Amino acid sequence: MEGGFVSSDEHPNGGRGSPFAPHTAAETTAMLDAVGVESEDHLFDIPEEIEFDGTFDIEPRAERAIREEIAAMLDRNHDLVEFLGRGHYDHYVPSAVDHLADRSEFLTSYTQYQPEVAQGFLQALFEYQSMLVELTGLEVANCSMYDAATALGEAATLAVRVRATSGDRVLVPEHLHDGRRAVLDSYLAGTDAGVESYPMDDGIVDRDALANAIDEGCVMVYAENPTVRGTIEESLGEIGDLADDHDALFCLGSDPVALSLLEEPASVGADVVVGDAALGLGAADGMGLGLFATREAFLRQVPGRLVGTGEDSEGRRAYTLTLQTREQHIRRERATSNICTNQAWVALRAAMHVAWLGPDGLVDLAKESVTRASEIADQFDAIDGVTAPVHDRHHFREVVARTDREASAMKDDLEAEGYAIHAIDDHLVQVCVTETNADRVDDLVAAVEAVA
Amino acid sequence: MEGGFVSSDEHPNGGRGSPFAPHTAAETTAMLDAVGVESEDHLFDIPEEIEFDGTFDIEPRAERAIREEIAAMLDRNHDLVEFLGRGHYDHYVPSAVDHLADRSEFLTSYTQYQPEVAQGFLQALFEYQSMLVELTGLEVANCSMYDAATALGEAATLAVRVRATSGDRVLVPEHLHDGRRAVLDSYLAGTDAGVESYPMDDGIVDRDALANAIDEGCVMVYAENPTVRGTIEESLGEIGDLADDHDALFCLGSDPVALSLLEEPASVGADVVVGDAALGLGAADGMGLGLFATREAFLRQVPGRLVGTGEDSEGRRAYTLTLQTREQHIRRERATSNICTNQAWVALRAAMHVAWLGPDGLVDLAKESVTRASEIADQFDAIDGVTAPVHDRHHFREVVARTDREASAMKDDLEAEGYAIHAIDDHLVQVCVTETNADRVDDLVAAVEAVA
Amino acid sequence: VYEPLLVEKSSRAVETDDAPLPDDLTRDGVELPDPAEPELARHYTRLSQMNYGVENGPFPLGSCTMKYNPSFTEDVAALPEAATHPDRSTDSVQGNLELRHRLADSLARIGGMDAVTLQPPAGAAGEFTGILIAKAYHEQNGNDRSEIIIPESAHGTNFASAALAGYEVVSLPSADDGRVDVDALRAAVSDDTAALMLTNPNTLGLFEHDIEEIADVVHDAGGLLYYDGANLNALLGRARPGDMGFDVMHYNVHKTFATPHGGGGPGAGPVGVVEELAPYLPTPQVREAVSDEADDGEAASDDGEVSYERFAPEHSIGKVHGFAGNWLVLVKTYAYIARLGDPGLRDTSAKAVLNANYLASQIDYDIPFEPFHHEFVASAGRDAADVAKRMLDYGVHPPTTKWPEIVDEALMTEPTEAESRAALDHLARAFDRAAADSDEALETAPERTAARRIDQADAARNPRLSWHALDDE
Amino acid sequence: VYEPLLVEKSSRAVETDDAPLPDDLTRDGVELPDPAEPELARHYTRLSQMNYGVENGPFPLGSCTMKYNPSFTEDVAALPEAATHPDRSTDSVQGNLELRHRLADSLARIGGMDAVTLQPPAGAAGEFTGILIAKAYHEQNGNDRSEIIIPESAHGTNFASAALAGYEVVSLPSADDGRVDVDALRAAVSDDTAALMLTNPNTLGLFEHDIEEIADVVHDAGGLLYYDGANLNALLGRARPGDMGFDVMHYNVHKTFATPHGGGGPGAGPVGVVEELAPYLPTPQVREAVSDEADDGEAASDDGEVSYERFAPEHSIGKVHGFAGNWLVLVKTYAYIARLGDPGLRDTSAKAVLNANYLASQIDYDIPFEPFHHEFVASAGRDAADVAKRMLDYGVHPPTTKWPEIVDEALMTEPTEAESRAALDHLARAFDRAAADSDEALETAPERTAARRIDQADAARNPRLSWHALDDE
Repeated sequence: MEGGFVSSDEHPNGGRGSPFAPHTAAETTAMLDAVGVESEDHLFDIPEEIEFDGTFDIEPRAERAIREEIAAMLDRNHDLVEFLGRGHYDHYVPSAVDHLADRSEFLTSYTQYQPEVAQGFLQALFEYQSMLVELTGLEVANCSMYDAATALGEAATLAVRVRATSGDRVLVPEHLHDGRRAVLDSYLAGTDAGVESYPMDDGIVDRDALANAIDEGCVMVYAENPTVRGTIEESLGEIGDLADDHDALFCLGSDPVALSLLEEPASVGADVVVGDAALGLGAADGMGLGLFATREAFLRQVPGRLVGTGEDSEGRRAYTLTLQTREQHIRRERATSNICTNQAWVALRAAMHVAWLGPDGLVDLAKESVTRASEIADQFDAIDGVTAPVHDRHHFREVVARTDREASAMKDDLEAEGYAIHAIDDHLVQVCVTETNADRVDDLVAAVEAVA
Repeated sequence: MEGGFVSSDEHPNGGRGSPFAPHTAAETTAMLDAVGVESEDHLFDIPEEIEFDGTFDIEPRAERAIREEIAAMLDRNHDLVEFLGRGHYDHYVPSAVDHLADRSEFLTSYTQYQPEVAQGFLQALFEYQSMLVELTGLEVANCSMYDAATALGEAATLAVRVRATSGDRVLVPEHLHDGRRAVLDSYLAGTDAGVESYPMDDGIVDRDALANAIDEGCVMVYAENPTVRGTIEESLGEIGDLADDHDALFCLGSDPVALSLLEEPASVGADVVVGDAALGLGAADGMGLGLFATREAFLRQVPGRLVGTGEDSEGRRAYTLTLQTREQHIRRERATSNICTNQAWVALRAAMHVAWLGPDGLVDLAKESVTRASEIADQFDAIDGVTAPVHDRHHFREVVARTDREASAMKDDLEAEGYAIHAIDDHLVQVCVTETNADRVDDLVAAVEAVA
Repeated sequence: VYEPLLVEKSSRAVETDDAPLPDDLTRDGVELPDPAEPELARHYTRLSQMNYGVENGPFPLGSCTMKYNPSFTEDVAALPEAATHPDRSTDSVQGNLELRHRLADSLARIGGMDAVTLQPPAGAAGEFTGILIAKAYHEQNGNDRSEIIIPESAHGTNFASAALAGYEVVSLPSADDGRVDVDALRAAVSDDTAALMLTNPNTLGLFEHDIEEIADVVHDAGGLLYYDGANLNALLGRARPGDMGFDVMHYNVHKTFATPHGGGGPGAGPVGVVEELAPYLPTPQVREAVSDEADDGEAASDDGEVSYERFAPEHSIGKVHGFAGNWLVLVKTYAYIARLGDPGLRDTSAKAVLNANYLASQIDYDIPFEPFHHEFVASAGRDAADVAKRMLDYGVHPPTTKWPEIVDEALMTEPTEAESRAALDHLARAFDRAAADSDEALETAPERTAARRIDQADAARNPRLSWHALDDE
Repeated sequence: VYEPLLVEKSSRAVETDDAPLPDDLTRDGVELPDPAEPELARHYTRLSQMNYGVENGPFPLGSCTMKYNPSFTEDVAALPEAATHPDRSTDSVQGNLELRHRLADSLARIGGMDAVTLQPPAGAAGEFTGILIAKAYHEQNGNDRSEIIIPESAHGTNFASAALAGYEVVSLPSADDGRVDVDALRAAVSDDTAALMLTNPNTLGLFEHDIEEIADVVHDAGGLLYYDGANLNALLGRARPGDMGFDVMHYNVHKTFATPHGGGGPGAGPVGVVEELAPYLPTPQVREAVSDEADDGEAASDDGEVSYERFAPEHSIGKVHGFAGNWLVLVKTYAYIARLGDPGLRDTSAKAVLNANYLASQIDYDIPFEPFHHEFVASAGRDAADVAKRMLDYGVHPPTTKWPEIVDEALMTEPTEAESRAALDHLARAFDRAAADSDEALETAPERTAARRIDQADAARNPRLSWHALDDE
């Protein structure tokens, strides 16, 4: 212990400049002495001309003040009940997921380059991969991409690589989320391949049109189940066959909840499955978790991290990042992807959430996603001036309705009443129901009745 | 892995009755087989006549529903800015305290009867004790009582024990929180001692009156610094001398923030220090943390848990509960107290909070408590119809004001404006300012101006 | 594993001479640890790594009911709306009062009681409260009674609480079957008997099947029957103290209702009473308010919600806590009970009892008393404390040791419903491995823990209770 | 320490035949782990115990900036008001947009840039974004350029990102002093040069003091200068990429701004650009909205608050994330920057550089390149991976190993500002003890970790990537 009292004003915050740098003034002096310089400034080797001597005009604030500031800022968001989906879904996050994932050993750890002190996270990611293997029926799942859109982009570049000599087109459905389409374009910007849409038939893939569109120049056919409009595809096997017949990869977009109930991708010939795996996260302004699974045949073309099992020197099962020669830090410009930082912690949360639900809970959630979509369609259809569902298909979690009024005006009116829905065309709205807003559906329906 | 699919409706929740009992139906069956009974019911040895075959009418709800239910219930609380103190103080709890104390190794552990696997909590409690030893100047602090009131009760029973042959009265100040007085009465209900008040002189102890009241029948004199009205005592040393002269214990009430700045209890002759140590907790509807420190002379009369250092079999410093022969689980009816479950986790939080503040932060908080009380008194005094402070004393954190209007009516009017204050007499109000409401003082003052 | 004391890592002495107060009202200064937040975080993270909690493995401490603590109950207790001051007006904290009222109502149903106070901050505080209620009741009825009867196998707090309330304790030996000796009880009761305090199932896990007769004996002597709720987990939904004849009881919400033990607290010890004793409960109580507007006398606010009010019971004993008890713990209790509901509560006792019986069937120890419910007391056959220390090496927390004394070298074992079969098998292996270990292995255990065996006798002989005491060495 | 797989603890196969869908649209069933919550909690608690995070001790991974992650930033990101859907109307998420706008503004100031996009979800995504911007810029200006120049010591992502964007990579060898060889650069640039990607300080911790000349060379050739922000922590408040001549840069908020690494992510890689490149940023961007009502053209809503709107930049490259990036990470970034402010940011670089220099002064290793800033690359003199494994036994996380290759058996060491002197001394002892250990001790290390040395080559030869693969064995 240091002796003698000092005035508390003499060294506010113990002489610290940053609350997160532990150095007291005395320690700093001692360390500078050890290094042999007079001040920290002498340690910087920056030419004078480019030294920064201005200010950012950023006032430091106390922790409590920042919490209030951000809370006040976010309070400017209107308190709306959201019936929004289209690729970003709000499922209830169990408290256990929050508490366990927040353990600092997980939250503040790094990519597992030293597996001997990262067995916990590696095992959790291995379990995440395994869950996706079970859900997709494919042999390989990586341990995360950024989101569904970038996973789709990675699938397309994989397709271009493995089909490099034979094509230049990626076929995507007419009904596709704008963001996914735009990101796909970005990921193909460095290749010779382009993206083309094929038509839908009442909300699902128009097989005939797809058959017309596909040819040997096609490297990948993408379809979704459920689609961005919530419809459930009815001919996945045929789409898979069509792709296979033309030596194109069949990439299917889905998510873990849907995968637990709908047709297994492997059984309909999917070569790659992508999508949003973000269970355990809730609504997060678009932050997600990219699911990426594929056939073993493409193992060495997989983008991103893979965790595998091995043995330690005592012969016990151990986990490690594997097949790293695919990755940027080793293969550099010949890597399968540029991805480095990924969404590992979100994958951890997703795995926790799936485990918390268990198979019953997950499948029940999927079944409810079907019944809820069907029920809200019925309720909407009973409203004067509204017809639902627009597509005479089975639906998952969300559904499109036709409105006599202009859709965007109705959306605005509903927003004034406290509800957020999608307006996706002049007279089309879309609504999504999960366990987080199911108890407000009747309120929404009443509000729609009032504004329809 | 179990083979074959079962319908997800067949065993909802995996056949579990409680979500927190892990047994699947199959496991339950296997375990019953191992025990050799047909069903759990057969394991109960309850006479038929008193078997319960009714229902509690408590519906099980899902986690998410309960969170909504409780949030909705608590939303019935009005959103008031509280300027309330009088023994329960709202200090800002740093986020690090929440996150670290919530680690399940701390939160879900038991009293440290197996010290070899409880070194962490024991060390934290040892550090808590040490902080109180530093702040009180006394040699011994226990590792928690329930709250300030029960700590005061325990101090009185200690006084009765150590002065058993010589007296039957405990003297307490006229200005004393009702709850503390009532609990003191309860704790003395099993003894021959009673409680008497001595008068105050303009908010602090009336030394002459106390000198008159005290005699050899007095086992303990209690005073507070600051008092329940926020005044700072000016003659603690004399009170200590008075008590000492009459062979009575001097018990001082305070709290860690005040202790960091005001006179050190040991130096004014305090034999016991009690009070509310609940840093790290915030406003909690009266939940607190009882501080209890005393002189080494009374070590074997201390109520509650004590952590000490010792050595393990390898000679390393180790921590353990100690002097347990004082306690109920060993000494039974001759124990120094009946306390078993205490407030250990709150003590952990308080220690974390003190460490987070550091000596500068703690002393600064104390200094601000003086200036804030002084400032709000000045602002109140400037209001027509309000005089403050009522007591011409230095104040700590809170202050009493006189109102021309009836105090309770003014309090009600302020509540309608969104502010909570104390009305402590017909024309006396009391307000308390900490870092959590300091930025709303001007608003309060404006509101008071409007209703005064 | 070793972590220096905070004060050994960084410490600063700060003067107070620039305080806005006269010098004679302030101290000179204080010296305290001064870690930056990164150091603070590592300090407590490391300490946590040297601590065993329910999420680390089995924790079969008899009578302690170390069950799983669901984290969502922490979330509701952390709601900012719950952070209110106790002196708030009744109108402005209707949410708190509603929760309190509903919780008290649920507890009353579960215990078969007519009224409940939530004020006692722990089980022992509940005992003290209950005994003060009995005392006030007798005094109100002009009975000056001086004795409390307690079975010798009861929890130590029973004795201490009775003594704190000023009673003489009459200790009642157990019958050969480990239960209350009714004849001995008959001999013990008298006009001086204020109450009998009883745990049921008792600390051996045995149900006192003569409970109705016991109640008659005590009641006939004019005494009251106090139920120690420490073992209530065994009976949830299957038998209620109120139906057995108990007049007053406490609930240990940190046992039965899964609020976390927090390394020794906070808990809460609500007390339930029969109607006759309700006027003696601590103040304030919460009740539904009779609306001025409603003709039918029903409590309802303008928006149709019931409103609540605080009141002082007619013959209230006063207070046992400065404010209104451990509020945040009560919020967690409410959430837990809501999660389980009737079926979950009933499954809890079923699985708690099944787990104890299954575990007992899997270990090779003598268990002299049966049929037990949620806990059993095995005899270690050798030093129970040594066996317990050795179990630490096998990755589990050991049972409560050397108590109750009716069993030689007792290992009082309560696995709770939260253990899976696999966890119980793991625990059973730890029991049996320790039993098979040599005396030397036992005496030198534990060897795989953060600290090796600690000499507690020496620590007590030379108490060093603060870092200042270490400094002086 | 060993924890079975979830699926080994409990697993259930569930049919879907009662689904509200035709059979041909559903699968037969799924088999997944089925733990109850107590088991789940123990599983992940045990896994966490087998994992090393920043709160467990020093974590001096070079170029990774493993600094302390303040927990209050988690709290603000967890505010329920932050949990919005990305398709919400502009009017209804003014709070989100304000935070985004303010954060972008702060980042622009810190980097000396004119406009910032928050969309890239990671550093590599930022690189890709930046290169796409460069590409779009050149195309818009009619320049068909095919090459990106990258120093050979650069991060691997630079190469991969350039390739993903369709560029050929020209690798630039280092000069003898470890910095860019300006003559070699002069020789490398041409009409085909789209950009030079550069880290400064570079991966050896050396400041590229010829940066202005380097910028001139690239600019004169018509190329752009890209700044890899991985090492920005070294320069906070002391030098800004924009002032050095960089045209486009990314920020690694999970490095420089302390958002937690999360075992590999999520991070965020905002990209800053000079004014000329602002029209190429991804869509949407956020800007202050010009109020219809305000005469002065200033953005203000009715209540005097500025309002914000989304817009698509004129020549936007489109999107690099399906929505608007890793929002919750951005909230944490905002909170961290607000906590530090100007003085904290400047102290951060001071202490980061001091710590690296102090640590280097305390260890007995050859450090060929100086003067370094926030990180140094020591030469292990023997197998750097072995030395690293041995350091694990001494309770610290080792540095990045065997890279950059310019140093023989490199130990790339970045302690960050968050380490105290005591922690650095601890780390230094681990360095020196490992250096003093025998070859055998190194080769068999680690011996005190949850797993012993893992044979990664074997794991890669026989990939088993799911529990299904283990089943098949």
